[in-house]
Amino acid sequence: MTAIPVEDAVEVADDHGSDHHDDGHHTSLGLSNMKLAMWLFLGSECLLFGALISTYLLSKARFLTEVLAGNPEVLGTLPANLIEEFQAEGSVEPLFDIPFTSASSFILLMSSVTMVFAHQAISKNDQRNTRLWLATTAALGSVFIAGQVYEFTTFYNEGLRFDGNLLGSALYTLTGFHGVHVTVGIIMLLSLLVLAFRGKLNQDRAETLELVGLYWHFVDVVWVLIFTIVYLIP
Amino acid sequence: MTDSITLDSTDTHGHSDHDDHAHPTEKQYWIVFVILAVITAVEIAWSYMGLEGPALVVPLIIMMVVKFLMIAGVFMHLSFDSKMPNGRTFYLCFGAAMVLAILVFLVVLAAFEFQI
Amino acid sequence: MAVIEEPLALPSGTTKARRPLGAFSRPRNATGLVDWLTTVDHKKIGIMYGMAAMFFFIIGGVAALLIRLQLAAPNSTILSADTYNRVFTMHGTIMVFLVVMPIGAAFANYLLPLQIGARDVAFPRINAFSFWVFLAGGLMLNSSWFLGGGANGGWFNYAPNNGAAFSPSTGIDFWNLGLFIAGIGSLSGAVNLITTVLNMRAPGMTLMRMPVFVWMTLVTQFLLLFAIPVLTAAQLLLLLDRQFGANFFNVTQGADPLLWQHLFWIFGHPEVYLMILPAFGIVSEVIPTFSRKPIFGYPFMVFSGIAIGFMGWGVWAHHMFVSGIGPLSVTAFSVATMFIAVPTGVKILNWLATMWGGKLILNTAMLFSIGLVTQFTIGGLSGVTHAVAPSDTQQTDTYYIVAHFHYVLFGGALFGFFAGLYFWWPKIFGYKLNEKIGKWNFWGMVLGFNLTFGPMHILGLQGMARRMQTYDVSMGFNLWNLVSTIGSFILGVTTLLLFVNAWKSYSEWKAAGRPNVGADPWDARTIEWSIQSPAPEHNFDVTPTVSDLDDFWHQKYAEDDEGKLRQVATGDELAQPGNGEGVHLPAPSYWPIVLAFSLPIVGYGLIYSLWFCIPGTLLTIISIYGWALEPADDLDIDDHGHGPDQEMEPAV
Amino acid sequence: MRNGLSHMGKKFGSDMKILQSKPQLKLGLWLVGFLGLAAACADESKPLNTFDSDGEGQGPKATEIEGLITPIFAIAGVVFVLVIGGAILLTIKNRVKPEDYDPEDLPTQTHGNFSLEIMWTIAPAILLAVISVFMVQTIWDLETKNAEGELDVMVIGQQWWWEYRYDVDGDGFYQDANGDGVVDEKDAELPLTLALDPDDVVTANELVIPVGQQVDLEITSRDVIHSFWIPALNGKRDAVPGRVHTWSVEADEAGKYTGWCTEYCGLSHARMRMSAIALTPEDFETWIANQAEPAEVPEEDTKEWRGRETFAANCSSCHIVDEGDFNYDDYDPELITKAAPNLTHFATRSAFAGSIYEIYLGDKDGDGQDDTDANDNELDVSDYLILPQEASQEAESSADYRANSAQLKRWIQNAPSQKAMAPDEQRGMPAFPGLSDEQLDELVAYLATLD
Repeated sequence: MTAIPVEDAVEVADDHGSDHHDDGHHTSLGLSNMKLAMWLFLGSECLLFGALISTYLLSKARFLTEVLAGNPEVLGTLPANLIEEFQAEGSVEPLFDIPFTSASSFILLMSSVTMVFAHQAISKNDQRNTRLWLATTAALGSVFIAGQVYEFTTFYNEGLRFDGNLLGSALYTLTGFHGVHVTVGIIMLLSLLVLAFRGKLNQDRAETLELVGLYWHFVDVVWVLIFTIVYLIP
Repeated sequence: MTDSITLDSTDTHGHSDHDDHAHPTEKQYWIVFVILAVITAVEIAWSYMGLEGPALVVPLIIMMVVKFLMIAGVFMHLSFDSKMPNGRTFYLCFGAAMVLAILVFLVVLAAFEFQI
Repeated sequence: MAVIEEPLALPSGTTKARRPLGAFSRPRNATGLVDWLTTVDHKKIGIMYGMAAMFFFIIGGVAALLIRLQLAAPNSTILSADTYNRVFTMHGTIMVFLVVMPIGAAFANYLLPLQIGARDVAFPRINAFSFWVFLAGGLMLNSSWFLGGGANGGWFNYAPNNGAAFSPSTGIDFWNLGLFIAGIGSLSGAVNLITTVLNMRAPGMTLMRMPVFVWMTLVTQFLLLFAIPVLTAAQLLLLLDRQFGANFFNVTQGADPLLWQHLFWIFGHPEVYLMILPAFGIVSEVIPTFSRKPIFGYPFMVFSGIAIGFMGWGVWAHHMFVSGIGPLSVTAFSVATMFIAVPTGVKILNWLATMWGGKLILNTAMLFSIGLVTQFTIGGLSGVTHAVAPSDTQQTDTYYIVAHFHYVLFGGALFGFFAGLYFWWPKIFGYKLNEKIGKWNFWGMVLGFNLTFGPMHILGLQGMARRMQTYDVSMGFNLWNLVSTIGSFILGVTTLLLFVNAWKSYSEWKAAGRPNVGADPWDARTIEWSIQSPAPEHNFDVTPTVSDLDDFWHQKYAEDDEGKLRQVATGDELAQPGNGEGVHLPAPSYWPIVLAFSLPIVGYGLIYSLWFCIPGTLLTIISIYGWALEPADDLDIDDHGHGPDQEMEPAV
Repeated sequence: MRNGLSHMGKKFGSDMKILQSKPQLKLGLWLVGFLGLAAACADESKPLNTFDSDGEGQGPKATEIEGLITPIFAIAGVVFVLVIGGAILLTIKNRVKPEDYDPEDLPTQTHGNFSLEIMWTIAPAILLAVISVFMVQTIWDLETKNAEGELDVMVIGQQWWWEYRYDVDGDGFYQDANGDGVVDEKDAELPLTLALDPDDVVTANELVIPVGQQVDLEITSRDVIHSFWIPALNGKRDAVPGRVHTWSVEADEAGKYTGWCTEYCGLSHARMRMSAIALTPEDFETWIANQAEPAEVPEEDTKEWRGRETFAANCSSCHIVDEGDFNYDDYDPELITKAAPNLTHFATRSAFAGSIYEIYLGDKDGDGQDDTDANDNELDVSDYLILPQEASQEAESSADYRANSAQLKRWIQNAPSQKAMAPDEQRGMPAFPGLSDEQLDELVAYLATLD
């Protein structure tokens, strides 16, 4: 066994592998621990959203079948005009306001771009732009959430209840769960912003921002799926 | 998992992973964003064409996948990070989960759809 | 959940760390109980995992004995139908989630860093959090015993029987939320351990030089990482159904109850493999050591483990052969299930081939390992017989299945864990367990185990269904049920011999003045034996450089001029002295335990009153920020080797 | 000794060989041997046996399953002996006594053998592939259905009993759910109701089938998941609410075949039993013709008449006795959740309360001989079922005399004390503590007329 000089071997366990200027830190794969962990976490989120999207697709299909067959239990949970529209179209499309949702999808997509700009800015240690882009991203995310709140109230006013039928339960759960993820993302962005204004978000912490970015893009990607699967293919 | 065995290189001193190697430029980000926006517009237009069945669904799914790959590849730096030594570990962690999620849940949906 | 917040754990960078508020400081010079509550040392956490699992093992064991007592004779009235249903549900749930899984986690925590030559896991605080949140979930689940009775839906908890309409008591809410919370621990643990294995190996420790145990744990953690979220999704749906009136499993609204079964078993089948694979890893370390030969076909052992991990995802519907999924699905899953027997068989044969031509030292650890090989084979063979779907239509939900999975989980996983305990006990505690009691322990367990579960094969084939509170004389099950009950008490008593052994061995060791057991009491093969016993807090004085599979063994033995293997050094001669000078260790932290125990408060709130959720959520948020803003170290302690100008980073 | 038992016994026995190397445990071994012997001698009947290779008293489906699994058990047995035997031999042969231990004396260090390992990867795969071929064949065999127009039965599970609806008119529909008097596809789309297709018959607890004829079942449930299983006739199939699963049973011989619910279904899962009674085709025709008849109204002011009054006052909010003028429209739809067995032909059945109690005791057919010997494999259908022509031969009081009336009364008076139920949650039968002994007598007398 070759003994390595103590200085090199003292690789403290709390190394989280953010990018350091010294060469002291190295990991077996040459990747940072935090980043690897983030990707692993996002991987497990795939399964979570996969399960929820499948649940939505199944629940919606079962709901439509019952509506078209005229099951009184299901029809009793919806206002008559919605039932007529569903039965006429043979789909749940009449519920959705595609232009509105398209706009909010666009806003979320936009926030991904501002997020990468924030990361670029911090890589160059450009404090002003880092703050600017972080704030923009958080703001765009908040607009998306506001849009979702508005959309939920519209659904509610149209007569779709969370505890009424399968469609209500599945739709509110899937989009709401995504909304919770966006909200958590916004909180993280705001926390970073606070740090930035206190002058504590410098180049050394580019990776922290990058990790928040990864999470943010993931949430965006999930919305790409939800938008197509739920709204465009009703 | 098999991939990473050939990739394994504990003997090489790893570098910190993202400071030196190339990331997209601001311009490239804008280009990607414009492409994404255009695809989204096409998607929405397509959904208004009044098509049904596979003619509606298949192009939408394809466009969805393209968007997905662009965001993951460019914004999440997957296509750049994976060029680093051992960067394919990211594919391993995330890709395995993606593939798993898609396959498993397709089987579930198929089992319900066809009841066979 | 906390994992989401990870990025908030900000490294302080070049700015000097300071204490934002007094409360955020790290515990100082913690000793005694506070030390254990705030520790981030993977070894202490591993020990706590083991102890918690043993505590739950006793609860689950008592439940098992109650079940057997009730079934000893026909038309017995010891337990009412309601109590019986709760007892068997809790037995299954506790044994799966709070015993077998955490024992696996205990070994993984203790051994992974030692076997790959690391100082600790990648994220020590998350590691502590994983344990505490598991414990919090487990305690919350078990609090249901006193708060209206345990869950009564079976450990699989099929919809719609798990809905508020059919199970209005709170038992299933505790089941749901308790496991939800424990699941957070499994998930964060998986992220942590995978990162550790992939990223923190000692120089030269390539993937194909890792001990088989490390490999099996890596596969296990990947299974956990991807399986737990599916259960979490199912539990979320159930939570919304029960607490907020959603309709996911409401059949009158057209819901399909099979959705729960699919989600549950997509999680549940990988779950089976993630319970058994760590035990496979353990015996893959024990058998070579005591056969004095390298493991036969290391690459095959590794790849068959990986293959099991992959194939484990394609067989879940074999739990649903009779649930009406249709003949094509049945065919596909049936064939897939048959073929998962192949990699498992490879493992069995490779263990036998390792013993072939070896010089076997039959101590307790080795006996338990051979016990696993033989008992698991029985479980594997009965598994193949009901992978055959038509045959499964007769056998499923009978005692044949009960026999099968107890042979797999008790005869397999637990025997493996017992082997591991006897094997690594000196490394963990510094003294060996008594061999004589150990042998009684083993032979008693083999006898009791086979008497308990062997007859269940017969009962199952004679048509005795599972989850039956009682049966009739006319059904002809009397004799074997009595035998099984007698066996279960033998099994219970002999299992307890482990605790007797631990206590007696410790007293003797203490009475003898705590003699040093030495770094390498078994002439073992892997690098965790190159450090002192018990393992020093900093693990390795110097990070070892690895050049071989079973590196430590190759340092002890080398070929002489005639090409004959000779011992060139003993383990104790090679061992590191355990001098921790200059090693910097992460400081302990209050936040993992605070964050973990804030979650059940939210859980109780969801069950009893949503108002109660508010303090719970607040505490959660405070803990997350406290965690993120915590300075890297107790600022008042001199950290050896790191000057104040050097960066101090919070261990995440 | 039955084969299933002997096979498993063998497995169990050789497993115990591991103990022989330890003399102090010989006692345990003797114990096992003794118990095995006791098991072999115990001549208990095993009515639910699934592995019974003499094939007696099994239907063709169960026989086919057993034909598939028997060689697999044999192969598993061989592998078992080889692996376990190998492990024990290796252990004994290669063990080194602690006093002989020498750190210098190392065995040959084999690291593996690629071709050997490839072989034992591929060989089991081939073996399993062969088994798969036969298995797939059987899976699809078990799914074969009768041609249109043959007898179909809808099986409905409910906590904690079974209902059977016979599609007598062969239209494929079982209910007139929307109450428009026409039974058509629209009704099939609707959820299960109590309303029956007027041309069909309904019964509970035991499935009556003709011998030698495959009967296709459409299995579903009203509440939670149950599983329908008569081991001697076929494997099991779950009854899932909202889904209809097809499955079939066939009996080669007349007789009674028992089973129980095998999917955990809540409180009284253990007391949700069932049976199938196979009748000769002629008997079956008689039986079904009788089932289609409405119940007779007893003469006024008799004991039975008063029992009918009590029934109307206490029982009829859940139980139906169709006297020919029953209008399902009058039925409160809320009561669907409380659906209870249809009692129109109660006295033609052999069991009640989810098949846990016999309706008739001792001398079931009134021929002066005790019929309770459960081991009597020479089944006389009349042991189990009171067919109308026989009942008419009996003295009026004899049915009452033979009935398990004490248990029946206990059941009516306080059902939850006999079988765990949750009547407060609309699951199971409530207690009727207010009924006097006299009323119970009259009620039982009335029930005895429902044949």
